[in-house]
Amino acid sequence: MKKIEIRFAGTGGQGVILASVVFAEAAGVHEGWQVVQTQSYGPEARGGASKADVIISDRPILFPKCRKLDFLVCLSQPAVAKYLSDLKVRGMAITDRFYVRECPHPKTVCLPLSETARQELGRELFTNIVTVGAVARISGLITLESLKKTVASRVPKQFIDINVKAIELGWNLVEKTTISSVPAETKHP
Amino acid sequence: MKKIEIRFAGTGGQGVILASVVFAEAAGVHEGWQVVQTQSYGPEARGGASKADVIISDRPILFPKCRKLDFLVCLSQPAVAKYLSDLKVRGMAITDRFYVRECPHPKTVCLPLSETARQELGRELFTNIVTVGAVARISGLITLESLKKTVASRVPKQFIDINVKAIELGWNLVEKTTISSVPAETKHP
Amino acid sequence: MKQLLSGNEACAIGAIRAGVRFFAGYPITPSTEIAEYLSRELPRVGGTFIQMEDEIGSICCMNGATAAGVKAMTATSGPGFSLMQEGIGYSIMAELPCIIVNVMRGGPATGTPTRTSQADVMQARFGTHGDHPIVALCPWSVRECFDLTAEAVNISERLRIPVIVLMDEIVGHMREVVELPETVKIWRPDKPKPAPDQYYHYDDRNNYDAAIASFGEGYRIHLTGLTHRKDGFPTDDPEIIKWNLDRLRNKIEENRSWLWDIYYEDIGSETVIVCYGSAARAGMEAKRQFELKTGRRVGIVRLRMVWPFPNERLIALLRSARRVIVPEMNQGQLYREVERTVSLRVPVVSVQRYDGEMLTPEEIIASL
Amino acid sequence: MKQLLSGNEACAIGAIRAGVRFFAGYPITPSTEIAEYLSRELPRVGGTFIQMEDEIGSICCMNGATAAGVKAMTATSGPGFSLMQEGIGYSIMAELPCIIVNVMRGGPATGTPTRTSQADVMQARFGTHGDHPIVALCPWSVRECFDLTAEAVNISERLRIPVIVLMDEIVGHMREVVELPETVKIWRPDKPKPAPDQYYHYDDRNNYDAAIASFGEGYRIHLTGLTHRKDGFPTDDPEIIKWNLDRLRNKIEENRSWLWDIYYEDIGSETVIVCYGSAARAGMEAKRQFELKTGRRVGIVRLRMVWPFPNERLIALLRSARRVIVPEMNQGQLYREVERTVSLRVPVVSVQRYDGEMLTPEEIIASL
Amino acid sequence: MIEVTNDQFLGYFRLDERFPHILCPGCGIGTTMATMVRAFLELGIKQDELCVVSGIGCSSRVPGYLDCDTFHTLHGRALPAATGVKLAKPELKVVVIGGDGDIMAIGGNHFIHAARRNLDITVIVVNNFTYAMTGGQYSPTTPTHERAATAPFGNVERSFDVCFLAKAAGAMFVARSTTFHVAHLKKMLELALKKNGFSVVEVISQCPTFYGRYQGIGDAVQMLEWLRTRAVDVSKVTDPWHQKDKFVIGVLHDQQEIAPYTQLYEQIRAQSRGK
Amino acid sequence: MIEVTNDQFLGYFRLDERFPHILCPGCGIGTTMATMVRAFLELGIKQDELCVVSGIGCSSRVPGYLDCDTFHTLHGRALPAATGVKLAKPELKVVVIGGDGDIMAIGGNHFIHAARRNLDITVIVVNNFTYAMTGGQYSPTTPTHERAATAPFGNVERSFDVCFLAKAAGAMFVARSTTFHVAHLKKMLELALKKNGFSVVEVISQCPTFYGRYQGIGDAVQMLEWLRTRAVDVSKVTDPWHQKDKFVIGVLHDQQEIAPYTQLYEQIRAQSRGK
Amino acid sequence: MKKFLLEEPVEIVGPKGHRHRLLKHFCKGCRICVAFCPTQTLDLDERFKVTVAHPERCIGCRLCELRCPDLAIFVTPARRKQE
Amino acid sequence: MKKFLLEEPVEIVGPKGHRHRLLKHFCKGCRICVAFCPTQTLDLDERFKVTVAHPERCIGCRLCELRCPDLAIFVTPARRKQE
Ligand SMILES: Cc1ncc(C[n+]2csc(CCOP(=O)(O)OP(=O)(O)O)c2C)c(N)n1
Ligand SMILES: Cc1ncc(C[n+]2csc(CCOP(=O)(O)OP(=O)(O)O)c2C)c(N)n1
Ligand code: SF4
Ligand code: SF4
Ligand code: SF4
Ligand code: SF4
Ligand code: SF4
Ligand code: SF4
Ligand SMILES: [Mg+2]
Ligand SMILES: [Mg+2]
Repeated sequence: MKKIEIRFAGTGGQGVILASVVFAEAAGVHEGWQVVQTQSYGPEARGGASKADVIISDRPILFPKCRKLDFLVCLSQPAVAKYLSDLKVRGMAITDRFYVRECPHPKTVCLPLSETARQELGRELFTNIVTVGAVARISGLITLESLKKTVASRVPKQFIDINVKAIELGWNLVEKTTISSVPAETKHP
Repeated sequence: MKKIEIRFAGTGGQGVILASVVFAEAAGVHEGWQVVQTQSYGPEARGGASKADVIISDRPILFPKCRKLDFLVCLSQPAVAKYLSDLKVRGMAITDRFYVRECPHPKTVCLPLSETARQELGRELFTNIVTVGAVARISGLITLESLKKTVASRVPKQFIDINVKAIELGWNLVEKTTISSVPAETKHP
Repeated sequence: MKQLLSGNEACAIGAIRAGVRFFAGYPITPSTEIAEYLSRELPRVGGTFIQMEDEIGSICCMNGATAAGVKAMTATSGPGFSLMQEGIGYSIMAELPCIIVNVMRGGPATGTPTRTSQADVMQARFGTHGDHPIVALCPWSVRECFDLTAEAVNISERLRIPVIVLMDEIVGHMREVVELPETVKIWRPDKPKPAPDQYYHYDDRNNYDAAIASFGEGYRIHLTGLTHRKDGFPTDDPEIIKWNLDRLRNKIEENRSWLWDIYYEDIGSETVIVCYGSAARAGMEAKRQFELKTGRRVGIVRLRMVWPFPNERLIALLRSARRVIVPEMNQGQLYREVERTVSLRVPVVSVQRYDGEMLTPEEIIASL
Repeated sequence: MKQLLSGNEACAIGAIRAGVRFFAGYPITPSTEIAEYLSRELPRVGGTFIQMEDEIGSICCMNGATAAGVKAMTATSGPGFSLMQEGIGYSIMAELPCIIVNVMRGGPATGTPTRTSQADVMQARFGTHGDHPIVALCPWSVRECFDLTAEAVNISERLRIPVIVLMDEIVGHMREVVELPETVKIWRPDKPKPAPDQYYHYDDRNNYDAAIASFGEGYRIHLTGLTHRKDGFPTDDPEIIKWNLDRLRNKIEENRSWLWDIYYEDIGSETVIVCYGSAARAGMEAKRQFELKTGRRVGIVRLRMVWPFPNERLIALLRSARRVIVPEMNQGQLYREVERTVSLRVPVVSVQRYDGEMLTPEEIIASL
Repeated sequence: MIEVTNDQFLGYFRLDERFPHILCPGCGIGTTMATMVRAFLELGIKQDELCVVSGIGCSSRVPGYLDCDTFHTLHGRALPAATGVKLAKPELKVVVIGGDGDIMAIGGNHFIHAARRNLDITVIVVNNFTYAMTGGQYSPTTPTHERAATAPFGNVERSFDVCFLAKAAGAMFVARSTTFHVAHLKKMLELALKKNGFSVVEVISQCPTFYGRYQGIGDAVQMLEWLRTRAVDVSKVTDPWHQKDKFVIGVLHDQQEIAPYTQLYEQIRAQSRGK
Repeated sequence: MIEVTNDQFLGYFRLDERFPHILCPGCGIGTTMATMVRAFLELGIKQDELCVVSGIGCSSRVPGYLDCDTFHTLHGRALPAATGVKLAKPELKVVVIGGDGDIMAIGGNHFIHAARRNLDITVIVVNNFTYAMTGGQYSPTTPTHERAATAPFGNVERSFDVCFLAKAAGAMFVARSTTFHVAHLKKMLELALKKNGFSVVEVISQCPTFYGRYQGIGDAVQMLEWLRTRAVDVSKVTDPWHQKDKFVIGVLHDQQEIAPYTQLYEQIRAQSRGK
Repeated sequence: MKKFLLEEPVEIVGPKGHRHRLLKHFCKGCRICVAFCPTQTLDLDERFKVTVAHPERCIGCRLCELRCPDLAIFVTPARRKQE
Repeated sequence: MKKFLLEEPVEIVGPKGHRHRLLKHFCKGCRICVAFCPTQTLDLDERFKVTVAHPERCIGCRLCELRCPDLAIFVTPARRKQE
């Protein structure tokens, strides 16, 4: 049985829930995986911690919450503190270079996610979509094509191009070398 | 064990509840009987059927509703129709001469209660108090003194005189002969 | 002084004697006389009566007065009680001691406003959302309306909890001659409250039987309906949420034994009637008549407190019973609890009446 | 078409497919997405979405639309559900078929708005005053949110009763990939309704499975929340009151067997887990893990319908069980019912979690 | 032999067994009900095209006497219920009738929000200054200092001006009349019923049983006398809103019609399909 | 070294661990809260003589940050709760703060009734034209045609004029300001707090996260710009009530003080004992 | 239409042709019609039900009908009939 | 009074004597103070926190302080101190 648990974590307003939805939809609808996406957020619209979990499997998923993460994506420093303990020893942390100063985990990939959004797309708003592109490539679970299709079906027409661009930017942020550090479990279910 | 069940019945607005309260208070507070007073009325403030029960006993009263009436006081024709079946065969019906055209019960005392109120006191409003006076005397359970005391404690100062008058009028409506028709049960508990 | 009083009046008097100085309510049959009485008597003792725009306003206004340190109450009937459910949840969560009188009438919906019923018994326990503690008392006579309302005030203060007084149309409107004591025992905490800088509004030591700060005393307390920490501020921390809900649960769990308030007689008998409120009057009369007629004794267990349900106590009391009869003016509500509690050992029979009339002794005798 | 949908979205879609054309609601976490979805989709199918000033307005507005013959629904969470209780009683009394979705969150009071809970299960049964019938369904997956909402619509129409869909934050917000059928079975009465002059709105033959008149069809019907006669007009007559309440009771009594909706597996096992809603996902996972680890089978009984409680059926299903585990995200609410039903024969264990987090398989395994 | 008009008029009621109605002798609600039916007939509103909605109270008993679709809802909830009916079947004429308690106390919020939404219905507020059904407690329209069952020392609260509040909340048409001024009342009701939008008529009505008694005004006849002397026509005052001890009667607010709620929502439907 | 005023100012907040607060970047509620505290300090309202009451919503989160008695009640129920507090302890200064949803939607009835009763409290309505806490649905103050989470095709409803409604319901003092006009806002709050009776200040506030986004106005800075250009002082208009697309700011209604509720009730107490 | 009259109404036609129709069983004797009849045409009978004491006085203004809260009195003015 | 500052505030005194006190950990970088400072005195730093970019420009009007939604910036104008 193959089962991958991925958490997108950050601060309310960073759009981690949307990131997880796009990820799950691409994996589930376009790649044919079994997926469950869940989320948890504070009472606050913005400002509090926010996390969204995706489980991807080749069998029906019963328990929908992540327990032992294969991937932990952190877009804020507090998220690292809060969730690192949920990451498998051999799991991988993916962090934002700007917002996350440190991540005491052996397999950590630190990427300029928000910076890319800001610099290349002019608005930090797209950080989450850039992130999806990067994580998708790292995980090796989703093709670029599926991702683009998903994004195109999720956003209003006038925003399709920029979102697809964001996906590509994220995708391209990830070096070939990074991919090799995908946790073992992912490869050998 | 002595136990007398009395029902005051009429139309909403005729004040049968107040009649029963005055009766019960006189019997319970001033004469030392055990009493329970209950009532039942329709959703309507006025117009619907309205009844109030008083149980008088020399022992604690558990079940508070009348089951087999010793006295049924009817101030309206529908009340007769509705409640006559609850009257003991040897119980007594006391009816208002004006509002009750017929009462098919052997022991029926028909009194000009509302007429007395209207004619002697100028307002039909006092029918209920006149009634209390009459019923008290018929029942033989309460003295005129107790009744007067009760009424005086229940109504605003400026209305004491007229209410006491009403009591007396009711009391005097009852002929000595009427008293002899008190149901047997009352006398021999 | 001997007086002829209705249950509603006696309830209002009991409240005042037990220290209630605030009433917020909205008229509804058959509870209105409580409001009417208090509108006259509360200002006389320096208290406050306010008629709010509805029952939701009433319970929230009462909660406000309670938060400001005044013993407060409201009274209503079914429809209003339904409307108050969210506010009752707030009283529970913020731990505001207060009294909610529900003079039950026929339901559901507008139902039969002027007729009697005991059909809000389960609602009293489970009417508001979320897990929560509830205490509900059930008087059967005018005198008990006085006694149990006063008792309710004390329990609410001790447990920092809303207490429900479940009356019904019969008990509320019935008049009996009573002699009420001028003073009643009023519970006061043993220890004074800590100074503001050492004070936590939801301290582990003040879940019950403690002195509590209220608004205007310099404690700068924060009340919220959110799950909160011991200082009263909201939290999402699962551990503290659990602590918060356990705390509420423990109000009952740790006090059930002294809370339970049961009157019983002849429980050694083969058949025992378990009853409460005005139906107990029929139950008691049934016992009397049956014994007179047959010479056989019938046991009676009358619950003066229906919630928390006295399970262990009931098991003990019904140990030697061969048959348990539960007469109620509803479709068998508390019967469920009795069944849950003792059906393992003894068969339980539900005697129901729900046509707005009072249950009669005969109906009970028929199943004795 | 495969889609990634949340439970809330699937619920809304299920409603529309089953013929719901009216939604009146007031936003509240975690149910708001149902309203948001329907605000977009209902006008497209000629339906109506209205955001009312509060939940009381919402349920009463929904009742109005239902009375006018449109299939209608509302959605809310704990606090709003508490506020709706009086209105639910009206739906019951006037026999208005409608759907009330409660996406449960942490309570009591404002509680923990963004966390999950199953603590409104008892409230769903007893939240409104008076004796009353209730049907409540409990989906465990996105697909079931769709299916059971559609089912709820049909049941409500057949029984002329409000049906409650008890979801929770997990099920409502969780997204899964589903392929939803374009059409679902919609219940339609066999017989046409009698002509206006022969029509009684509460005829003995139309308590359920009947064609009912609504406003604007020339039947000149009268709806009231008062106890009423077969023509709908209020009455105080005890006999008719009883007839009225029996009628309501019979909606359930006479249909329980087809209503009950239970999924079960391996009930011959020694230990059986009785569960519902999202806790059943933990229950099922616990079963899987336990069996993998120990090789011993564990039975599972998953209640898709929690009310009416399937007592007789449960007794049958649990005949050979030696131990029953009831895992819930509350302080043991449905546990009470299971206990009441089967504790005579088999010990029942309550597994509880009420800190806003989802119950884990491990917690259940610990008591297997 | 019954003349046509009377026949039609009586045909609007459920005479078979619901009459005489349960209202007290001399209660103004009966007059209001009769006048309302006359207005329906005058405007040709057919029984099968009409739904009359109420909450709970003496005034709210009216629908139970009318032979058309009638909806006796919960206390205070006539307006949301009417909203549901109207939106579900916009072709129905929907009329709400209720008391000062039902519509202004517990139902106050629904009232102002329905006005804000410009729901195309007519609301008749029977203002008898008290909660009559429950025995004469003070209501949001009871004047300050007056006595009531829950105001034994006089009411400390101030009263709403129902009409002013209706206007402020957004009503299109607002008028006031009394049960003494029956012809005037009928005219006001007709104007309100004709308005395409949220219209309100406040009917000052006598409750001899409670309000009359608590205020010492007297019986129905004396109360009508009191209504007569207190009423002043809107044409005779400069400011219709702030009159003490007077009832300003007439059309107090009448604004140009705009598309009402159901019409706007129909546009939304069209728009939603266009997307 | 911290200067005295700042010290006092910060001392009014629960700074220990409750800050930074949970409101979004650039949210006007923070500005409203700070300005309110400045008004308290200006008027010498002591922390131990004050109770701030709210319901549920982003705006209703304010009490949780203040170091005084604070009462975070149920959604819509701040006013009845405040009524209870004020009547139980009339010596406390009671201030209610809440959003357009909390006070005008679910809490609308309590609002008009508290105004009618002339309860001596101050109500601050933070109007951001939306239910922000739940994600940007339309509220009773959202203008017609605007988009919201539950109005994907534009809002069909009309909006309340909060101030007009407050006046119609009986408020003694009614003013409006915005979070851009901070000095003005502070003055309005001070005037309201000084009024002995029911006083209302409507604060037009930016919610960049939802309202700003749904309306395409932009971020906090752009929203403040929008507030600046839309506001017009009451002195510059003839009719302060019916301005479209403008926020008329200033004192819109200020009537001569009469004895407020608590004072009148004290008289009732005296009278009741006299009997 | 459902049958709607349980008791026969009392019909009185005055000398001027104004026809009164009284549904006495509906009348609650409130006196409103009596008190406000401009011509003192009406009165209550010994059972407190409305009665046309002076048919000759009636001017057919119908105010009694319009004000009656109980649908107990109807007047068909003479001129109407002639139309 | 409870302790109320977790992090040391940043204090900057400009040449005209107007003293800025920044509670950077409260600042959410909303730019309100920056955009509406009449003299363009303020800016955000690389971590999007307020900073006094041009202390010399400040005229001590305190508008930044009054408008800040997060209690993150305080200004003590020079003249005030001299009083
Ligand atoms: C929720 C609820 N609360 C209270 C009541 C009791 N109640 C019935 S009618 C009424 C007031 C009626 O006043 P109003 O609307 O003015 O009608 P009136 O009887 O004066 O015509 C009240 C408080 C109720 N039925 N339901
Ligand atoms: C009874 C109830 N219904 C609904 C909600 C959900 N809810 C919380 S806040 C809110 C609206 C908040 O709007 P507003 O008062 O304008 O505050 P804002 O967030 O805009 O400042 C809603 C609908 C609730 N908590 N309780
Ligand atoms: S109580 Fe008053 S309002 Fe009600 S029916 Fe009687 S007179 Fe009319
Ligand atoms: S959602 Fe809007 S109102 Fe709420 S904190 Fe954010 S900006 Fe402020
Ligand atoms: S007004 Fe009507 S009810 Fe009153 S006395 Fe005249 S006919 Fe009878
Ligand atoms: S029609 Fe006019 S004049 Fe004739 S009885 Fe009636 S009120 Fe009097
Ligand atoms: S206004 Fe306040 S929060 Fe916003 S950038 Fe300036 S200092 Fe920071
Ligand atoms: S005090 Fe005035 S000039 Fe100085 S930085 Fe602040 S806003 Fe700019
Ligand atoms: Mg009224
Ligand atoms: Mg808002």
